[in-house]
Amino acid sequence: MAGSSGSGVILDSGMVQYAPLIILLPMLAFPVILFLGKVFNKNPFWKNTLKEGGLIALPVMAASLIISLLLIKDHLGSFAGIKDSLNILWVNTSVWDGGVLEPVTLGFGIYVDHVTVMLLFVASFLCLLINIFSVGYMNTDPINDNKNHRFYAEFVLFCSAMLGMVLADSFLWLFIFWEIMGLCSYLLIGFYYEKPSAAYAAKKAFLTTRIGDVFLMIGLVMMWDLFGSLDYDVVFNSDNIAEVAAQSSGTLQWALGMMFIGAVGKSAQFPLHVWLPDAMEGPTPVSALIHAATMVNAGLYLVARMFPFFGDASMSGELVDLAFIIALIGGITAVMAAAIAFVQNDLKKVLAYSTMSQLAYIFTGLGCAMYLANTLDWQNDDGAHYIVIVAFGAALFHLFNHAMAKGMLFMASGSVIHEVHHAHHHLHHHDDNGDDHHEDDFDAQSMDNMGGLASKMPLTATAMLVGSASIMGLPFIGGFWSKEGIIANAWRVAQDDPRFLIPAMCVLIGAGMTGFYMSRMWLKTFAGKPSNEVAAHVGPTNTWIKIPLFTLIFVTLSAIIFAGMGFTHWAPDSEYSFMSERGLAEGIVYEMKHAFANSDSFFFVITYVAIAIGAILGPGLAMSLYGGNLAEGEQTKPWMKPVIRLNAWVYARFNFNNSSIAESSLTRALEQRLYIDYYYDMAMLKIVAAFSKKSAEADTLVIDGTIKSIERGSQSLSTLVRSLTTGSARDYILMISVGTLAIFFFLWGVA
Amino acid sequence: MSDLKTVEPFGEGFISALCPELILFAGLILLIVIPNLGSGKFRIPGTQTRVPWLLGGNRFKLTSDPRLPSWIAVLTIGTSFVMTILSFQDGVERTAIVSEGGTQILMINAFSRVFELIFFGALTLASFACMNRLDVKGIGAKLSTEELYNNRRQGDFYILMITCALGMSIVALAQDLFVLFIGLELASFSTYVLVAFFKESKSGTEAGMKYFIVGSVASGVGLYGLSMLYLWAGSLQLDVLATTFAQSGNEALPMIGIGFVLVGFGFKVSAAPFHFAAPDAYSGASSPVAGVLATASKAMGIVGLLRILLIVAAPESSEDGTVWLVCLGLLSIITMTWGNLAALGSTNPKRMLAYSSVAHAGYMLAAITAIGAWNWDETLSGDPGEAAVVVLAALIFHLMVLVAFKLGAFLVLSVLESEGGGSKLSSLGGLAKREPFLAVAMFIFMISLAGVPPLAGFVSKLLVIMGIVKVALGDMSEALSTGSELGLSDVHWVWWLALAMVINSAISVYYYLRIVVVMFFEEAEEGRSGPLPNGWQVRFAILVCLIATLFMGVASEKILQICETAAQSFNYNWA
Amino acid sequence: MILLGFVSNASPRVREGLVKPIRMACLVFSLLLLVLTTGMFFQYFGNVSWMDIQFNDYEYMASYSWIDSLGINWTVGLDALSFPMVWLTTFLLPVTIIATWNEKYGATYFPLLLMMGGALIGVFVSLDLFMFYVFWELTLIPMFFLILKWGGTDRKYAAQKFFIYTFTASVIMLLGLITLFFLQEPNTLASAGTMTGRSFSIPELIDSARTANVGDNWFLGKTMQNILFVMLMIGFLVKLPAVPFHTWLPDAHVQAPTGGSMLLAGVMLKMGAYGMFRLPLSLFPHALYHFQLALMIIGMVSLVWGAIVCLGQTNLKKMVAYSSVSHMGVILIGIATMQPMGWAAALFMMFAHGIISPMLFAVCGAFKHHYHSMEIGAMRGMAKHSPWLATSMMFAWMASLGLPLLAGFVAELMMLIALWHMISLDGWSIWWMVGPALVLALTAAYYLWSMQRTIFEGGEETQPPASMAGQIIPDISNSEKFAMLILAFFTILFGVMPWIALDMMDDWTKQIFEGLIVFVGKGGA
Amino acid sequence: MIDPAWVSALSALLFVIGLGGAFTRKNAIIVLMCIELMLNAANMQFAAAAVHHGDSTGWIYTIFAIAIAASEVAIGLAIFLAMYGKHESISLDDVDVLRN
Repeated sequence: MAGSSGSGVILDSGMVQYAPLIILLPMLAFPVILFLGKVFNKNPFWKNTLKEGGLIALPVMAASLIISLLLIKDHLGSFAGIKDSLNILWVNTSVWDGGVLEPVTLGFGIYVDHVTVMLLFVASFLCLLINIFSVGYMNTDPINDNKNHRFYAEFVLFCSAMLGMVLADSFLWLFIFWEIMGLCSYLLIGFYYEKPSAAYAAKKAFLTTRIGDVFLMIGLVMMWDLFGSLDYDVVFNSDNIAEVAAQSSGTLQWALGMMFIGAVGKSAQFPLHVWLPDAMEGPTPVSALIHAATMVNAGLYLVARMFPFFGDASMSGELVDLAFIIALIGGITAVMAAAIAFVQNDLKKVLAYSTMSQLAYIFTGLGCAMYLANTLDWQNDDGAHYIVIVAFGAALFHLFNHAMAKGMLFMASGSVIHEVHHAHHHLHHHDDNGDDHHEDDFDAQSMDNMGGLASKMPLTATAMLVGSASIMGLPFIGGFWSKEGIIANAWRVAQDDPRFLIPAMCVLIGAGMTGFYMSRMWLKTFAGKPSNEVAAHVGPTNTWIKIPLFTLIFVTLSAIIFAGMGFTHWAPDSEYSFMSERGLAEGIVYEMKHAFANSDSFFFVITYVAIAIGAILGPGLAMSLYGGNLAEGEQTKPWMKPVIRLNAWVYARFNFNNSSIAESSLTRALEQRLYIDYYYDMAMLKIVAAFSKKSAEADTLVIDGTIKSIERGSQSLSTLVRSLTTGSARDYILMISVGTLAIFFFLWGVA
Repeated sequence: MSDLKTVEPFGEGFISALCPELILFAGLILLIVIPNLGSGKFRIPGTQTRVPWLLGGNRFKLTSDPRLPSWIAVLTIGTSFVMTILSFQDGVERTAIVSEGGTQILMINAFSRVFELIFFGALTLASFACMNRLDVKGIGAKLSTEELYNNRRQGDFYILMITCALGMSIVALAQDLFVLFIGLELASFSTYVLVAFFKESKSGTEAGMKYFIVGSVASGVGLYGLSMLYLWAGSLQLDVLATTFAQSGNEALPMIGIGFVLVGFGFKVSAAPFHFAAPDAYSGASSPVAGVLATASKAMGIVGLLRILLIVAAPESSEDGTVWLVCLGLLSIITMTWGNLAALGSTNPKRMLAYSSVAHAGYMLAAITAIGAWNWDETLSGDPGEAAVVVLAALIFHLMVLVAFKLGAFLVLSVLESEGGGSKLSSLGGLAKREPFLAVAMFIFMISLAGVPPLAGFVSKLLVIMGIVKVALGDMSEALSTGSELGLSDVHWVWWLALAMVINSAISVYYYLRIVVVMFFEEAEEGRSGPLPNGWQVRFAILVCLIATLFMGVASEKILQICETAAQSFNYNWA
Repeated sequence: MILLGFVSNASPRVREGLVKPIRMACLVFSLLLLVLTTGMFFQYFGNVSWMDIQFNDYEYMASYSWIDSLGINWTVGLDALSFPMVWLTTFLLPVTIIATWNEKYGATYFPLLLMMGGALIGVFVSLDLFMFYVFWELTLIPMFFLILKWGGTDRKYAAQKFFIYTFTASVIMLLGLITLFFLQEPNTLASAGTMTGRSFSIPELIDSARTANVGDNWFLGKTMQNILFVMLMIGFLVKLPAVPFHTWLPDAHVQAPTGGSMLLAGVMLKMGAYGMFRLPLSLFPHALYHFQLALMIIGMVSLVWGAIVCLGQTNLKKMVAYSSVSHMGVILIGIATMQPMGWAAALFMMFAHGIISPMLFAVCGAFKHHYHSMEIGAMRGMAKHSPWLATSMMFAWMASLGLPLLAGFVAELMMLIALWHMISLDGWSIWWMVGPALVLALTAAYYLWSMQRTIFEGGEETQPPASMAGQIIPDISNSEKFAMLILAFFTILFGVMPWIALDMMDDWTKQIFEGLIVFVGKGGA
Repeated sequence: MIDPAWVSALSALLFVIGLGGAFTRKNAIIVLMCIELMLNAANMQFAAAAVHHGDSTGWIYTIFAIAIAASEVAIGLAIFLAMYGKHESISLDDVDVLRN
């Protein structure tokens, strides 16, 4: 019967026993909000005071964040990872191992190390901020009225799953929460279910990630077979890895490779990237949270979790190919997504491709770090150790930076869209009751309908600016620190293994492309003159939206502080403590020196090349094509003035006609997303759907047809048999005689 | 071998021994006399003095009651039935009626008594059901109920019923093949006339003619076979024949003789290809009569087959298997498949039941084949009697329960027939709404015929299959338990008969279910939506059949024991 | 308690015009049964530990002689194999009654459901081959009528096909059972019949099989094991149903009423799998090894073919029916892995599918009820006017496609692990993994595709089918809501806490595995 | 005295003629006569066998068989009459209302 045993709680930290609450609170909030919403729908108190559940979700998320922070506090110091603080036996069975029956248990527990803590912070922090944002965004749009409880319910369920995935103590539970995230993503993308495009996008997102998940599941199964368990405890154990390595390192590589495909699907990398742009059909908070800041990081998290395999001495040199593939996929996606982002006019789509591209950077970084860990004797050699840790750390740091920046960017873009929409509504529909939003073709997300908003929405523009700068890797801001690390490490590896030249080149070129499309986005939206009447009437945004934007601007700008504190050294679950031994100021100086005055001349050059491409060439080109001065009389905040002016200057001086490029077949291909979606759809329609249709017919005609023809055959046989009963007594007598004769001859023969 | 009591005709103990048959005889006389009682007076020749002698003239009120003959018949056959049951009270005393020379003519034992139970049971129910069944409307003549009731043929009908019972019981009792043949002919002649009883209709006469003429040819062949046997053995006593067969059974003469006799009985059990007249006869005859043909008459044929095949041409008397084994096996497969296939497409429920009865004949032949196959392999010498008893008990049980649901089904049809339907599938439409009791009963009968548990039909079919399988496997179990490796090739081929049987049962479900579907889920035909004709008697008979079907399915233990006793008493070498 | 089967068969039959009291009586009665079995689970009745039942040991065992001369006894008992199924049956009965609370002709409908339940329980509790077969066939009759009377337009064909198809298979199984019966050594078993010298008792048969399967000796010899195995499996595979014997299922499901479908998919299909575990697996280990590949192939084909055909369906209920075929493939594969884990997966799949599929069909039924059509795409934007139905549908669909933390996932995961383990242990080709992998994706594809065209879309003008133009479309009734909620609750419960049922299944599979394979002392034949 | 074997042979001949006639002739009366032939064949055989075995029961069988044959004719003719009344034909081929 109930065979659960709640025993085995190891309390290494006071907080960890509350860790399950981080997951449970939002999970319990899910049905509560859903049912309350169902019951009290349209109730004024529910609608206005509780914001249709938004204010139920908020304290829950805050509680999760607080517990997370307390948990993080316990683990900020040098490594104090807690493995398996809790053990619930979930499945309890046994397998036949060719001679003995071996017991098998699949259990659930909490596992905390630095990677966990880092992502836990990202997730719970952004969940809370975006929750705040949602209240400002969702509840002020009449289209969402009386539906928001659904949004908040799915939102908290998602948060629960995300946090669960981070905290889980085994690949199995990682996968379980991973799938639930997938469900939430599906539901939230399809939030506006009436729109066929949303329905299509939701399905596409789920299906595409599902394909990756299938591989992930197979990878898990393979790994289970190797280790007899999926618990991090067991699979990360060096002895176990050595044992597996001795038997079948190739299989392990395959297993990890399969799992990586899962990560590719979730993090929207080539070739399973097609779902992410479409996923922008969901409400903007969803895009911000799921499709930029948290869920898409799950794939990265999964790959990061594979680090112990790469880093184990017994696997040394065995997993190089996989590391290369990870880096390569990253490199390809980085360039491809950036290229497609060039031609997007939809604000959110640009960000989506940017997300794809940046995640690809992280993959490349991880791949390189994995390569280094796998080839260098880093556990014994201090120098190598430093290199590996920093390479890994850089990737994780970029994850952190990107999550913050992209979350902010999406929220900011959401706020832009929101206000543009309102302005449009105000202008065109002031005479009717405002329910009909779909009547005209006005696209509030298109950058063609914006321009010059810097003066109208200063905070949003600032957030956008900071975020873009972080993503572009402008020196000193946010992502710069991590991106430089990734590029440098890619080249470091490329020196060692020429194959890595491809991803290394990719990330370098990608940096420039990032600079171009991010600048283009900002400039088209905020600089220049309003492109139409609507954009001219956009007003500032509301407080709920401002809070998270404000917060995140600071977090992004303070990346240098994190870097200085030694984030990159701490994050990869090393023995480094969070506050590096050098102290903050010294750390910052060290980082500065490391970045701008690298003693190694090769990396020195690479750094400046990257800066030149990413911070000067890319933005420069964008400035020459887009933006310009604000409209007459419009003022903006002082910190944005230089940017606008610079833009105006470049725009005036270097503007050139790019129509030949804009009309080239390459551009068209990019606009069509390189036809990848098209071919996928065709494959689905022409091959899978057609084949299944044919199969369904075959099932009816052949398999069931056999049965039916047996039936028909026996019916006609019946007619035949009955036709022998002619009705004439003479024939009956004849038959008797025949029978008699037959018996006669038979017995005659016998006798 | 238990004690055998011998009784000479009209000697001591004769009356008690042959009690049921004598009751029948008495009933026969009564049936002839009583309806004729009236105010008739006899004029003494030469004078004008009329002495009332009560025969003829104006009938009394009581004796002119059209239901009187049926009551007499029902009471007579019913009493015989009860007497037969009573004889089981303390085990049937094994009694032989012998001639002065000491040759056994009739043998009373559990076997014959059980068969008499079958005959009497079927005939009682049929007579009872006919009580309000003869007022047929619409078949040919436009006779009103009153006219029909006053028809003298009421008496004739039940007289034929009783003679039929008498003939059948003689078949069951006979120890001499010729006596058996005479009984058979007595019963056959009665059934010929019963089939043709509705001479007002085309189909009635036609059915009678066909049944008669084909039956006569078959019995002609059979009689010729008997004469050949007689020529060969010098006697038609079963025991004499058996002894002689054991010595020189492999000669052509007895073989062909047995083969010809087989034809005669084959017609009675309606085995293919001797069954052709049966569907015509069933559909032309009134339903209760068809029911009798399908149950009692078939059982009678089976008795004959058992006697000739298992006593005379006994497998134990031949060296390596029985010569007729393959022949009968083939016959059984052809019969069951033919019957089922033909029934599959039949749209006349009576013909369908007739074909299903052909199929059932096939199952029974398979069972007999199995008995013949028991000592097929000398290396595996089991206890042959044990297997034979199982099969035979199964066969008897099958015949017994067949009375319940086959006759029951025909009786349900007979109710419809009273309003002129019953010969088309569609006339069953809406029965569930018109009279749910009949529909439910028919449903039970149908799925019992199909062999769906836990009804009698399932148990009986299961038993037959079990018997066949047991024979087929011999005592493989012993060999297997010692670790020898045996495969399907070590199983006797009669096992495939069992397979054919189960597959055939599966086919048969199709047409049985069709009737159910029509009854429950199709609308009544035009002009058939009203209530069905009255008549509690036929419904009572159906109820009895229904109860028996259910009872013998769920609580078959007691009856099974009776069948086992009967099977053991069939051949005392087996017991 | 043990005469559950009897009791529910004796439940009130047709009473015209007494719909309400009969419905209530049926509900109360089925609830009583549920309370009874749940009580048994929590050990209220007697000291039963479901975890410690030894192989071939049964709880609440009772035996009465029935037909002595044949060795037939009324023997019933429960073990960890049958108990979950019995519980499932008693659980589904009230749920089905509630879900189809307003079905027409209630006076016959609800008793028929109960009768069905009685027969099903009978199958699961019987420990006598004869009894087992009797109940096995008895389940056909109420289902036949349920389809015939309450079914769709083509119900006559479907009902007959269903009946004949499964009947044909089971008579072949019956012949196998009888052959097995007469292959026993005569007069060795305690309950042997006086006339036949053999016994129908399942425990005694299993005991003797276990004693005989030692070393190189096999119970009845290898060849006979194989023959009997095939004969029994024909019956079970058709019931399951496995491709290519599955075509009765879509017809039956599409035509059957909701309640019938719920019970059919929920419990009746599991009879096949249950039978496999109860008989061939327990009796014929050699044959099991011998036909491992065949089982695997059939399982794979069912799995993949079912899923592919699903994708090609435009009829919602047909799609769900084919998805059942696909899921039953999982059970077969689980069995064919020859791993205790795979068997436990199969058992849990039986259980989980037994909760999920009734919900699937309840949704289908409600859909049909609302829109008078089962065509996918006939109705879009369901979420707008029928949020309850849409939510239930989404939940059921997600559960069926194996979303983690819902009941179906555990079984699928365990099956995959066991399968891969077998592949690597016995050196099978890894291509065997392609099937399940493909199906995981395909399943998602067909479910999502159908949701996209039903729940989603619709836009401003939600499109009711032409036949319903102008009508106001109501959401599902309260009783349907309630039933869905219960089913959803248990789907989550067994998804989050699978051990409630899984532990005893694990225990049982370990027992049977030890009893059969380890005991023989080898891993293969 | 004639050897009984010859009688048997004759009876076999009669039987074959009877059987052959039964399924070749259409007229019901003639078929009935053929059946009588078959019965007579059996009677002759019984008689021959009785002589052969010197067993008197054979004669009894013969007498009984003749009685049976007689009643058979009676029944047959009666049925044919009734049939003629309804079908207006005694040709076996014409009477086929019941078939299949």
